[in-house]
Amino acid sequence: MNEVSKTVAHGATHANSPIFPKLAFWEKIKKQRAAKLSLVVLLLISAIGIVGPWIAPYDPTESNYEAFLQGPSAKHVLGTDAIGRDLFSRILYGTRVTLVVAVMAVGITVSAGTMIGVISAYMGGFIDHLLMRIMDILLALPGIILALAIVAALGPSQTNAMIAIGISSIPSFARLIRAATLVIMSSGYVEASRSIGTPSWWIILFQVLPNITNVLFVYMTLFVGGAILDTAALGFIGLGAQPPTPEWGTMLNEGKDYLSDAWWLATYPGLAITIVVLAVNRLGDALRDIFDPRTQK
Amino acid sequence: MKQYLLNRMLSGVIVLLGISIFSFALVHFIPGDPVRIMLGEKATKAQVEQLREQMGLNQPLPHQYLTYMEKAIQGDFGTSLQTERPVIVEIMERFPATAKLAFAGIGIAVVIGLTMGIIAAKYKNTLLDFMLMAAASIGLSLPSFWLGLIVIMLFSVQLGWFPIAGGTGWKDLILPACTLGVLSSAMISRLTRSGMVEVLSHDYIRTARAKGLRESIILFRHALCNVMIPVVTVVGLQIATLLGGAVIIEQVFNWPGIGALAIRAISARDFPMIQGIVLLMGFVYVVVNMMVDLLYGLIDPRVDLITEKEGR
Amino acid sequence: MDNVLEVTGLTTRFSKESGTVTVVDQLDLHVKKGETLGIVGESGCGKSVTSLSLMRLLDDNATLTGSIRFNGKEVLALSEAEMRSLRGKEMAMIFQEPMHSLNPVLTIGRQISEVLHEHEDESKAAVKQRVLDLLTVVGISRAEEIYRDYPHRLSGGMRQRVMIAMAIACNPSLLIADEPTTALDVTIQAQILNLIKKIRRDIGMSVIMITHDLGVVAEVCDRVIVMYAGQAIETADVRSLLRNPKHPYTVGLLQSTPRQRTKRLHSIKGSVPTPENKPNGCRFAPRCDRAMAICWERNPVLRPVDQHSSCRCWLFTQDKDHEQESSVIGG
Amino acid sequence: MTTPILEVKGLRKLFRMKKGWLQQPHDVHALNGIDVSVYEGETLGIVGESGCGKSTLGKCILRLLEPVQGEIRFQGKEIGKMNKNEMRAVRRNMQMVFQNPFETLNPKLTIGHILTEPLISHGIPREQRQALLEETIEIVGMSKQHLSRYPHEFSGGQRQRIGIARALILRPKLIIADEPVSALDVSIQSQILNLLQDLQEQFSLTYVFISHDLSVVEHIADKVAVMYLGEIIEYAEKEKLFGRPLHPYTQALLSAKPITDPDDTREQIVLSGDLPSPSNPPKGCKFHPRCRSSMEICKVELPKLSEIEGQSVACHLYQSFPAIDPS
Amino acid sequence: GTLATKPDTDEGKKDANISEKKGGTITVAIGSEPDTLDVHKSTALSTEGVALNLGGALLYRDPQTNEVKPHLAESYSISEDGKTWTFRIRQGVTFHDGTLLTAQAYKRTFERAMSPEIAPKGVGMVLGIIKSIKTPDDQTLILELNEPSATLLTYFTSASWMQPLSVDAVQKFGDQYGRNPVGVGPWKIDSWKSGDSITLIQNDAYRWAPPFFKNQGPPRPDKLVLKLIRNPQTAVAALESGTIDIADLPAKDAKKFKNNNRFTVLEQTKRGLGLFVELNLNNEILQDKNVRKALQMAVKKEAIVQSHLQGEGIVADGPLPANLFGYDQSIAQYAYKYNPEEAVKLLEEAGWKLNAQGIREKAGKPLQLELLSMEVWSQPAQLMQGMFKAIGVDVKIITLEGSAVDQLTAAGTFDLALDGYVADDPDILFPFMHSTQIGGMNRSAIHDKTIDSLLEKGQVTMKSDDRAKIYEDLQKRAVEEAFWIPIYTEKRFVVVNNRVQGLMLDPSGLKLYQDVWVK
Ligand SMILES: Nc1ncnc2c1ncn2[C@@H]1O[C@H](COP(=O)(O)OP(=O)(O)OP(=O)(O)O)[C@@H](O)[C@H]1O
Ligand SMILES: Nc1ncnc2c1ncn2[C@@H]1O[C@H](COP(=O)(O)OP(=O)(O)OP(=O)(O)O)[C@@H](O)[C@H]1O
Ligand SMILES: [Mg+2]
Ligand SMILES: [Mg+2]
Repeated sequence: MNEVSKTVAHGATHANSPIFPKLAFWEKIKKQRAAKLSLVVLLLISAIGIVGPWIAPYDPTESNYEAFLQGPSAKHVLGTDAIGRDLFSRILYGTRVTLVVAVMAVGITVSAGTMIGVISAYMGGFIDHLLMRIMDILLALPGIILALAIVAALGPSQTNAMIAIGISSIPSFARLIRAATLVIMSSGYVEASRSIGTPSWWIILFQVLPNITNVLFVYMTLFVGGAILDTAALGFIGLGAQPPTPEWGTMLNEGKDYLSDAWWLATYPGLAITIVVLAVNRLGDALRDIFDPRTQK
Repeated sequence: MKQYLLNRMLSGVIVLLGISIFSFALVHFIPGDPVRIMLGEKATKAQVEQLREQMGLNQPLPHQYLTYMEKAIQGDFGTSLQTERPVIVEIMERFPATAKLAFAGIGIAVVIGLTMGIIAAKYKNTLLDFMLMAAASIGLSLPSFWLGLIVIMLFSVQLGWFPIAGGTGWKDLILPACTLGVLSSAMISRLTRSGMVEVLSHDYIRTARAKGLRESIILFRHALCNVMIPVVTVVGLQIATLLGGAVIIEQVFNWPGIGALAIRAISARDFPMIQGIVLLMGFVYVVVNMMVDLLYGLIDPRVDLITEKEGR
Repeated sequence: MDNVLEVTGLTTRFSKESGTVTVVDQLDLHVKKGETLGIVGESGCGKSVTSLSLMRLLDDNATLTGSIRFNGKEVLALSEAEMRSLRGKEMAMIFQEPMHSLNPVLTIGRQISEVLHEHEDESKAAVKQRVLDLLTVVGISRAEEIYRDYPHRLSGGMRQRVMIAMAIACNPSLLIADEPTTALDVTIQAQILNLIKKIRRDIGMSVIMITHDLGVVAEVCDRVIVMYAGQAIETADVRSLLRNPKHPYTVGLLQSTPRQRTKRLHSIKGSVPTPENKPNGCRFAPRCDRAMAICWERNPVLRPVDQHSSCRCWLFTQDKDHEQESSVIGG
Repeated sequence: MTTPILEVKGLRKLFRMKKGWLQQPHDVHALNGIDVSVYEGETLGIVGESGCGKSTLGKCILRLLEPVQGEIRFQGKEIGKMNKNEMRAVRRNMQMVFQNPFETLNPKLTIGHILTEPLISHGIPREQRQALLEETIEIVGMSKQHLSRYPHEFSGGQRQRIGIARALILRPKLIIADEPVSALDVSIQSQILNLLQDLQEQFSLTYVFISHDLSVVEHIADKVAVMYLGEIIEYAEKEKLFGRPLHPYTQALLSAKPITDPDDTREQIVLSGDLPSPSNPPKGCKFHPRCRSSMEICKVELPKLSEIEGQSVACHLYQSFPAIDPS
Repeated sequence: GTLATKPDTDEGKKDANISEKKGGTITVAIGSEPDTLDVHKSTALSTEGVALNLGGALLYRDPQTNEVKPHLAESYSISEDGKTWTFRIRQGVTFHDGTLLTAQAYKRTFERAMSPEIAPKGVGMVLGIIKSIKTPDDQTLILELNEPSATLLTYFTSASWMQPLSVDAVQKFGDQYGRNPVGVGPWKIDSWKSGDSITLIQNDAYRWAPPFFKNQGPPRPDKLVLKLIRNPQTAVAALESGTIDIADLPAKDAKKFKNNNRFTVLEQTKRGLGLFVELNLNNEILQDKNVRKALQMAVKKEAIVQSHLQGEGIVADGPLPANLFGYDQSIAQYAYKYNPEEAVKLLEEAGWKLNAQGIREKAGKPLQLELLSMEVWSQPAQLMQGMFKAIGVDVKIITLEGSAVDQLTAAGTFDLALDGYVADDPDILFPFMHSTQIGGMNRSAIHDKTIDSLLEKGQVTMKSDDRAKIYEDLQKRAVEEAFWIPIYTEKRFVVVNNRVQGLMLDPSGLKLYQDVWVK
């Protein structure tokens, strides 16, 4: 019988993708040009987020009293703002701020959303009902209004904006995770695991969680895009990061009054936001394609 | 069917109740004493206290909540602290503008989104598809206010084609509605495309081909109907959100809708107004969702109206 | 000759990211008028791809070579529009999964009448009447009711009947049935097989019955092609195939079927190779008990063994040094 | 054989389909008073068409589903009322092999992990695990190199072997196999059937073997129970049942089974009508709408399982006139 | 006070007499919407500019002489003790609803404003000084005051807050009166679309314009649309596209219209401080005068004027602006000037030493302050933050809504706060600086005997020279103590489309449409 199995094994392994699924993932990323590009862009942007302060030519909060509202020039590559700060330096510094806010907000969403989603799906019954009704209620309040109210309650600041954005997208995330968990829960291997007598926590930890990580990852990227936009939107209505923090949305807000006099003030932060969100979204798309079994031939 | 509607209404009421409690609590945690705000800086402590007493703000919160709800059920949502007009009147004055914007925006979004999605799916993996979806991705990545500002700059200021001073006429509607529409269409077109691509790979499409049907029939009769469920869901959610005010777009385009009212109410700590708006939004959300659910049944006969849908 | 369908050298390739794979390899077959041809083989051997190739229903990444002559026309040379008028009208198909092969959002009536509207110029009322008749023909009693119903409310057997009604709506000369009963219960399977037999007799059409179940073959087929890894390895009339199988694979297949009341079943070692991973010589060699040296080196051709059957095996090839060349198949 | 290793009495399971909040719940009677018993070393085959409750029965025995009523005795002990911990101990001796080898293996875990899971769950000391693992994987005809691989790297047949190894690794007494070969090709199916038979001899296992394929059951089982809509309608030694089926349904089932014999001249009994839905079963004998020998009484009264010459059958034909061969 | 008038264009001059046409619509941008047009209940500043057109005042201030003269009162007299004021109400004045303006109407208006339910919200507070109102006949209104008041007289020149209301209408409309105001003014309310616009139509019965207007009859245009446009950028675009005719714009935006011959830009220096910083004297750090002085010297006000106002503003040295009565011309000599070195020295003296992070600290406590700001002042706030940083003071900006700022300042939980005021009279400093106003507008919590007594004297001294002297002393004291950091006085810019002619601004910037006509 050993002999048999060897030939069988030979037949099977050869046909399929490489030994480690992780490898396959990178292979696939490499194959998708858009994914590769967005990954490179994101890595670059993250790098800027880290080293920005060192490569920035000026202090982002220091005003040059001689150079208010100057257009792009050799001295100030992207120009200066209304109070004479170097826009390029501010955008560089802002990268970190913006990314941190978005990532932390998504962190809140993901941790709470996953917990609620998994628990809801796993426990079922009354708890499921209760949690989902609460999510319904939160969902019925439009995100930005909820965020507005939270910021109004806690006072405007970067941290509070983060919390507000994070909280306001918990319900959608929880629902998505719950749906994904339900699929896993009804899968054969969870049932098989239960038939062996495996305890619940083990099943959640080793059967459910590893199998929703793909989904989690994909949703996460999608939510990061949303979070950056929301951060910017809160900044835009003056409830985000507080001046002089160089957060992109806040910068856009400051620039909106100078659209006709100093186009660069609103244009560059706007572009920066769009590029990052675009990169994140495209990466999310690529990840979804990669992880979605339907698109795997 | 009746039973189902009843069920939905009941759960809708529960959600609304939840919203009312939640918003009531939230509103009272927002710092800023409404009475102080109403009376201004010059008021004395005694005056403030007196008015608090008058307004029942000294009562314990649960008591205040119950009083509020008792009236709300009778259609009395209190009066705005700012304008002293009934909240419901204020909201209803703004609602038509918001509804106009929401429906126009969604209408545009649906037309653009479906067209783009279907074309992209039909020419899957071609340059056209790539370009359409790239456009959609950009649409999803644009900050709405930025796009709004640029649109104003371009079409009103530079070209002078459209007025911008936030009237509520049809001409005023074009820019904000298009901005909204373009932004929302991104999501719809992507959904439509992925839905179409998936549906086109289904066995029944192969069956339809095996029957020798024309491509247009396959695309529009056999495929599109099956794609409508996620599209309708998203459109429903968007309508619900927009009917609660496209806060940012209203702000940018000076549109006199609920969103602008909401921002003003929040900054003025106009508690009854905030509460009224939140409740209205909840109500709209619940109603729209209910209609979406009913639509499901019309679109897809498999959706058993009686079963509870989950994971939406 | 009264062949409805004549296929020679049909080869189907798919281009994939990893290169092209040949899924159907130099397949020859023909179907006489009124005859039922069975195609059997294990999962993944290319049965469905063959049937879809015949209808030209494969995705864009497939390339077809060879020749498919249907009622004298060369199918591979037809334009897409001509192909469309062929499908559903002269050549119809039913699929394995009755659950998924009907559009869930359209009524049964609509889905059947569509075919008639597409291919025949008849008034709405006439079409409806014909659909109702068709439904009755395939043994659906409450035709009026089912006409207005949606697929999800029908059982598997009913749906398969609807599929059949749809396929025979225009009295096609060839019906291709791709595992039409695999997803059904035994008692229902018997009903459906009986129905197909009856309709074939009534309207005198030819049938290609694709299955992996030798029992089904025994029940309905006149002639059988056994496929293995994209190739026909044996073709014979049904009686001689089941009574006197030639190819070791066919033999093994028959012996693995648990029908003898022996304690141990015969089993074929190993598993079917995937299209990307085919052996160089005879494709069955790695699993064959009687494999010889030559089997590992060169792939034999399909050649007649006796008047009833042809076989692709070195055991039945006298001149073992004969080069592999374009094959002539009998049948 | 004194006491059966597994004894099921009057087992009932209904799925309450609660739909809306205010909706009257309505019930699907998946199991309607099932009595079966299995003796050590024996194989009990359970056949029946899709949806008749075979899987539900298997899962209820393992208490993956909670039965509504009835007794389940395993090795003489009633397990229906056991708590989680007691049940876990029982599960060591009672394992399951599932139908779909593709779905029952977690794609994110290596085979080694998958097979260790039961060992950890049942507190097998770490030192013994590796040995058990290697021994078991070889018993099912694979090698220990395979332990570090992921499920997607294996063929269907191999995956089913892994499934069997998982069931076997705790050396249970009873294995419930729910359609273990239905998803496999004929040539692979025979490999697995042979393996199951070998293992039965080697470990004196007891099987409850669920299948819709009569040929497979005929091949492997000692006793066969035929189910129809949540009930056992016939139950006998394999030879008796296949030699002389009593129930009209069993007869139809046997005759509908396609046989690879072109000269087979047996008369086919083609049933009319579809399987009724279990949520809305016919009154009286559930088979009567499709039965050729249906009588008036069949529409009203549910026949009881009664024994005729060592063969149990639930049919009115035999209740009034015992021991008469119909047809 | 100067009245900013639109200089007649050449073209305008030519046919000034013949072409003051009737008819047409003027559209004016307003930056925020009134809460209600019931002037007794409104708490919004934006109400004033609208209500002004609907009403009239007992008195008016002559733009040339700055004298207070009777208007809706034909004449008035104030008794010797200053406590009895007698007004003779003009005859033939009617409300929009046709009712006649009488002394009773005034009485009922004032009584309504003073009634306990309404008083706390609005103008009723100022009227609190009135003891009793008598109306011996239809034309005579006698007010008995508790004490003499210089300020009340100024108040009576306000055509918005102090206008007579048709009490019939008040009763008729009840709660809805705020939407349907009825006054005696040149304009009547036509419609109010929430969040969008308020439309006024000309009152053709109007014959009682103040004498300084050329046009004494009803306004010439038919319609006056007050359109809500929050964002100045939108207003700019709307002006350019012709959607609106008139808008108040910030300096940088107004600049663009200066050289545009389609538009005229009216300029006016605001009376009041556009911006100053209040230092919370309850804060331990800020109780040290040296620290306060150091902060004063750290601020480069010119830079703020340059960036925030595009240079269109005047650096302020003291609590009063140069164009207000009582301004001390010599203030420049003693005011603290920008001098960061000196500031550093002062801080060093006060014991605040630089630490490793470049922040000063004393006894381990860093020199950290919170600056309360509102969004409009974001730029000055950030600039100052940088300036303070330069002398080692760490300032954190907290941007809040106006109402939230009020909340915090009332509670005294802040260190520095940005503020501004507009006023016609130096008495404005009373609420800002008098010790009785702590917890109210006296955010700095100034509790200074000298200041208190000067403020009190200022209120009751009626003689101009004496009064001016009082405020000069006050400025010396306030500057010396460095309670505030005065920053600037700003200019107001009103951009007018040339199709609209004859617009005037009153000293506080309110637009007067009486002489306006549309080409
Ligand atoms: N569109 C395609 N692109 C690439 N490969 C394909 C495509 N369709 C089928 N194949 C491959 O062709 C081979 C034959 O598939 P086919 O569906 O014909 O098998 P089958 O004999 O019908 O099997 P089954 O009994 O499982 O239906 C499989 O290995 C499959 O992976
Ligand atoms: N979790 C469940 N909830 C509701 N109904 C169920 C559930 N599981 C099974 N059923 C119903 O119980 C009946 C018996 O199901 P079961 O899976 O036991 O059938 P089976 O004989 O195993 O069928 P198959 O051959 O298709 O596997 C079916 O009608 C099924 O719809
Ligand atoms: Mg197939
Ligand atoms: Mg089952």
